Amino acid sequence: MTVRREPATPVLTVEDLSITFTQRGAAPTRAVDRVSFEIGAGEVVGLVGESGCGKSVTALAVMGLLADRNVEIGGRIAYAGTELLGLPRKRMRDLRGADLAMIFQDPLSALNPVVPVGRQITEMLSRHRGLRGRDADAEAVQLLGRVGIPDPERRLKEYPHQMSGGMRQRAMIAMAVSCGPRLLIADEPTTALDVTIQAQVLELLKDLVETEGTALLMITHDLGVVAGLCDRVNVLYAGRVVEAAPRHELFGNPVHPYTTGLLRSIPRMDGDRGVPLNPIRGSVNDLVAWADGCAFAPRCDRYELECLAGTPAVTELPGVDHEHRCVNPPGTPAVVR
Amino acid sequence: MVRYVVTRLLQLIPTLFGLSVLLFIWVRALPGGPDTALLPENATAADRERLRQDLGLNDPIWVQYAAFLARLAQLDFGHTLRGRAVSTELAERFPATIELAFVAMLIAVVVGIPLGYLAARNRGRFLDVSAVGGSLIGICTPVFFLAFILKEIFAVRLGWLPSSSRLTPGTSYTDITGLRVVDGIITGEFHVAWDAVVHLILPALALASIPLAVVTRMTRASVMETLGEDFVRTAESKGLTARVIQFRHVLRNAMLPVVTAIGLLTGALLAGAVLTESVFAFGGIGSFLFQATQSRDYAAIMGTVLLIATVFVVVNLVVDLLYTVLDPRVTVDR
Amino acid sequence: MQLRRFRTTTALAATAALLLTACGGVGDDGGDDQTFIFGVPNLPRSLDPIFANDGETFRVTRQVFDTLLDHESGGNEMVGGLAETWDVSDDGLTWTFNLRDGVEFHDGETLDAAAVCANFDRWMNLPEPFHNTTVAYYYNNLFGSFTDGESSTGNDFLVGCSADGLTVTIQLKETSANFPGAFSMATTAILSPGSLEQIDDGAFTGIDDGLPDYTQDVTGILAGTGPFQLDSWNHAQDELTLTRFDDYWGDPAGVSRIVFKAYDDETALKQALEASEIHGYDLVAPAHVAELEAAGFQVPTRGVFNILYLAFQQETDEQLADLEVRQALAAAVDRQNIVDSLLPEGGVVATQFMPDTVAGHSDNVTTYSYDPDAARPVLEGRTMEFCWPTNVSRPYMPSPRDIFESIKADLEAVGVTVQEKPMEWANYIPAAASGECPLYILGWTGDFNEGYNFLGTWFANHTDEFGMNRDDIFAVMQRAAREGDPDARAALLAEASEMIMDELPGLPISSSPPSIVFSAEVNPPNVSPLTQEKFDEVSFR
Amino acid sequence: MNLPGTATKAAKIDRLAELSVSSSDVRGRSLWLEAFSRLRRSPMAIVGAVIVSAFVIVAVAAPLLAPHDPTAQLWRGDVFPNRSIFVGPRAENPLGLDHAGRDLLSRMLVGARQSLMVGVVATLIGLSVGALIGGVSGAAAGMGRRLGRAVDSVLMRFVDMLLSIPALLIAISVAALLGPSLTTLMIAVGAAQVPIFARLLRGSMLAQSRSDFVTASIALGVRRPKVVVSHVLPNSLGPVLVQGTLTLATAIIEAAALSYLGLGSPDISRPEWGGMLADAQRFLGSAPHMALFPAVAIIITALGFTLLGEAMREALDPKLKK
Repeated sequence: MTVRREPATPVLTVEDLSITFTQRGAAPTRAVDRVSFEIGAGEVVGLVGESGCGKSVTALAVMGLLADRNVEIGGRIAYAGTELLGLPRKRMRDLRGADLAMIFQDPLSALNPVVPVGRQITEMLSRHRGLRGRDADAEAVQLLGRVGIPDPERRLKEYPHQMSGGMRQRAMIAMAVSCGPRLLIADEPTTALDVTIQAQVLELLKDLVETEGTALLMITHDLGVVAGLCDRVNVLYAGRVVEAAPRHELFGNPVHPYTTGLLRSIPRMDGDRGVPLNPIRGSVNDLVAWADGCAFAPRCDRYELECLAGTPAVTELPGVDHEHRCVNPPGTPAVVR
Repeated sequence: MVRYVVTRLLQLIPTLFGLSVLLFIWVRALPGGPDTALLPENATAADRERLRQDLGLNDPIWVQYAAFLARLAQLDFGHTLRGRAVSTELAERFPATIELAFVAMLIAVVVGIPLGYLAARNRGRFLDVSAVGGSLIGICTPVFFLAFILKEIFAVRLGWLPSSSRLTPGTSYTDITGLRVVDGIITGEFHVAWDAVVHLILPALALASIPLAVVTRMTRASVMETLGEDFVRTAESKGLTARVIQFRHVLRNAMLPVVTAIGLLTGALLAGAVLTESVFAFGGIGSFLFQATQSRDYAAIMGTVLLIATVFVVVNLVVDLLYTVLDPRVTVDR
Repeated sequence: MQLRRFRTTTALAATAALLLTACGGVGDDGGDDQTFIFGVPNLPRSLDPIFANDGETFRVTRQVFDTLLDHESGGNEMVGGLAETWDVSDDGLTWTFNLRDGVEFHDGETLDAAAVCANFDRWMNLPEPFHNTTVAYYYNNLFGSFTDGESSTGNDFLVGCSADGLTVTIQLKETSANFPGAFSMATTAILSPGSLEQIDDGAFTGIDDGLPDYTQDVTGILAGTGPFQLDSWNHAQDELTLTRFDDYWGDPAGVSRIVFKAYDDETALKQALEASEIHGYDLVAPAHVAELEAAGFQVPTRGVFNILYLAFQQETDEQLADLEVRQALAAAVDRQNIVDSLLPEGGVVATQFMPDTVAGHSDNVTTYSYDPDAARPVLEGRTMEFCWPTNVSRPYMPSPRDIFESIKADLEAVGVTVQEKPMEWANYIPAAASGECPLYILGWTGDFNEGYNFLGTWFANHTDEFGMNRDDIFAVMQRAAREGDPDARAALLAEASEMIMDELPGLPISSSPPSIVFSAEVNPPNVSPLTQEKFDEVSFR
Repeated sequence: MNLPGTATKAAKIDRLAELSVSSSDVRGRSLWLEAFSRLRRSPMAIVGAVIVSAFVIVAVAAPLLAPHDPTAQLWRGDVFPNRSIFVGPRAENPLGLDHAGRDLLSRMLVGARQSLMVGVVATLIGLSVGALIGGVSGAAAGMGRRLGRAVDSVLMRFVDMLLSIPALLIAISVAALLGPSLTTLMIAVGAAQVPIFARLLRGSMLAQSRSDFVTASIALGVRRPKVVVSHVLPNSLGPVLVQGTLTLATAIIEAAALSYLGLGSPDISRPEWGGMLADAQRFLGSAPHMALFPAVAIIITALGFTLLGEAMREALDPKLKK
């Protein structure tokens, strides 16, 4: 897949990233397969796909949070020009939290249940910004206020289980942005929340990106989230990017049957009543190895024998910054060999 | 909080009441009787009958129980076959068991938690395998045999440590709390404190074997589970130092089940004391129960079991209360 | 918080490591020149001898209190105690004791006849709770006389005691084989009049309320005339300490202090001895004797003064009513093997129901030798029930289980099917006494040198223990019991013993001395067949 | 689609099937099969299973394997305990003789049978009584009516009370009550396990009854007792099975402790390891082999059951699935 170049150095560059899990006594599993994308300052990039497609693993790899053992990582990850893979552990630790921050899906399990929320924020402040005691507390109060938590002084001393889900996620965001990171990764930040809260949280994130110029990597399975937030979208299937395009292009002109399927399975308020939803049949467990052909073939309506003739090549739609990996895209007649 | 404590303490009463009924029924159902232990070989049937009368063994059982309960209310557990008040004996001997159990638990915690933690961090490596293997063998070795072997090797053969008792026989000391080490330090009789410490090592090691194994494995499992928790990943994502992550985030959470286990281990510890103390003639309530069992000393057995059960329940109450401090999610009005 | 905790633990670990390397010299304190530490299975039940009936209590009280008569050191001959000389009237009813002059009690009072009579008066005036063997076993059996009420034993031997300067006269109602032995029993030790004044026997309400405090407390109430006086009793440490009495009438004790220290079992005692924590203990398991001797400990051999027997209950098992069967059983059991492999050194195969050192022993009893071939035709194919006691050790049978196994193997070897009935001691004794067990093993240790003390225990009349119905034997025994003259009594007992061994109500197996051990650093006392060692004879080398 | 170059539908399906790496072989299997397959791969389970099966084989075949009569004092003349003369391992008696001149190897082999019996019967007693109490309690609580809750509460109070007495003390109490015998040993050790099994089964049943599929069954109108029997109980068996295996180890160790306390089986013709060990302790100085072999046998056997039990626990624990 060709890499799109911005004039300025992107905040994050991921190039040909491959992640393989090896386990004694079992065949190695490739979770991420030559994924490439980049994010510029103030840009929001979406990584979309069903669970198990490798999007979270990609995020963890960027954060350097994958275990040392039983994992092989190939390709490169660069943060503002700094190569992250192979960076000394200590340096990586310094970057994490300060420059790269992450928001997790379930704030209840992602927050330490036995440490007050305030403490979980101030420990970051003291680690990366050298703030201690009262100064740190004051800053934490300010942060909590900024993410829209009422009565932040009191909340500081509360434990995660004492807060509502939305509050917890706001606290999580406050924590993530506390040290002014240049790259923020949000892993399904709204999945565990009520719909009304989802919108608020997304709004908050959007606001942060706009005011701070933070680069945001948005990981989600929810195209609705993508539609409201992302500048550019990468659709992942079975560890590979199957389609990548700017938001409007993707929604306006989806090519890959998987993307089409995802779009079709969104319930629409404005849709005609009586028209059934159109979920993608089968599950992500029905696979074909990418080396043999298109992994999506078993679930694809447009499957043809050609789909299984080796790894599908990347096709670039000219002029619209749109790439896909489909052998038999809609709108084209069946490819004649 | 106060209300919670009071409620929990009140809950003790039916438990102890039930326990006393159970024990009482059990004790009266025992074969033989205390009479034989008190009489010489050629005592006549009349002698025996007379003794049974004296001991109240011929009264209706509910009369015996009522008398027992009335005394219990005054902390009077009756008299041993040797003519002393059970409560006096227990008061004299309990500190020995407390001291021993405390040191054993200390060994289990001080060795077990770091060991279990390191094993979890080095899963599958040599340290882990040997810690797990060692603790499994520890659990599978009969305590009395371990005690016996320790004693035979370190006390009898090598002569490094004393074989029995809490102090060298004939040592004079000042008694304040009944805890020899503590007393020795308070009164400045450091040689007594030292002597007591030396006498504690072998029995405490033997007694610690099972708690140590349990604490090690518990810590290992708990740390391993905690390491996989989302909040640890969060902590990592925050770039916190390894020390903060390990202590504040991993250990702090991993210790919660271990604390419960420690509370539950008190029971095992007190039961183990019966086996360990008798091997080392330690003279605590374990030795006392051992001898009472051998001589069918009803009052002594009942008093001791009641004491052990009470201690066990109270310790677990304390653990529960401690839990409310350690784990904010647990509230007292649960 | 956690950090601090971990620092503490490191410090503790370091301390522990230090401990392990630095405690080489344990037990050195125990070797204090003047303190003799003796290990015991348990401490006294009561320091007031009248309450006691067990050897471990008397072991201690014997060092503190003296009796009118005593046994020679290391033997079983009756000698003077507090009485230098004594005499008995021809009818055997008036005993006169001439006390030593200048004997002082631990509390400073002087011994005279009045002091002795004060003790007899106390016993006779004991209130009702004492009138049974539960509380005052020996007094009820030996004397049984009370001014107010009767003894549960029905005994009533004593008329009274009269004092005249240093001369004590004890008047009896009838003769008994128990005299003069009764005057040597540790239970009849003489306490100082001052002690007696402080003891309030009326306050004793019964054993279920426990013993009076003074019986287990060393508060200066109890004063005797012995070589040691009570010093302290530490219940929490299971230690009872005696100190030397400097005004003792005899030779002063060789050590200034004795500590009796209780251990939970014999193995613990052995290990404490090996670890130099104690200087000696009694009732060494036979299996440990050779081991201890080899390690340089002193195991002096005692004279034998007990009997172990295999009882044949003739009424419970009809087979055993047949003399031929009883004789065959006697021939089937390899008693020599039991003595050789299971009993302490000095043990002998018994020929009758008393050891050969006791007056009344007969050399003319029928003996039975090991002859399995002769036993087999009689016993083959028979089935017999055999009881044995678990978890107990007695001076006459150190390990009942081993002895039972040996006998069982012998019986099986001649074709008997043995149905074993293991019982706990607490059940065993009543079961044996009530005739529940056809075959069982039991024994007896003598209180003093008197054949009747042995034979009278079993064969004075019909008992369910043996189910023997021989009125002729009982008649001889009754005459022996009433015979005041020791020699005539011995002759009667010898006659009875011969008749008994013909009847064979049980098979006497062995007389074996319980072993006592001392560390190499002490000069041990003369060991006594009656297990009445005098610890004032102990000194350090 | 009959264009040249395009394949038939059947060919397409075949090709797909050929290349499909779907992981359906994992999905389709039951919890038990999956647990078993995990068990087979666990070294802990393998070591445990080897020990346990060796032990069981020895125990069952003991009379055939024993070279001598385990109760006959065949070499009585060679052994003199009172003179510290014992016979250690030698050609004709590979493990030596005991203090009465009996072949120790034969006694160990026969002892395995007794120990297994004590372990199995004790576990069955603990399990059945505990399961009865726990099952009734759990079912009663699961039904949720007032009576059910009362039954549950009374039973659990009782169990809690038992739990507040350490297991060994319960065993001591029962053994003292019944008098020493092999049967007593089994009952005593089993009784000590009753509260544990009761709690376990009740807890597991309650957890199950709160689970979604039970709620669903009830919502679908299945009668509650039927739900308990057909859904809750079978799913509670896993932890009980694990505990049962672990209890076998505990039983063997606890039996030894009771023997040490003098509450073991006094039956001489049927030796049991714990009793042999306790009895041999007095000869430790001169005949260490007498204590050593039973001790090692107890430790290894208990270890075998523990390893197997732990491995089963891990295999059945969905949280540890990877």
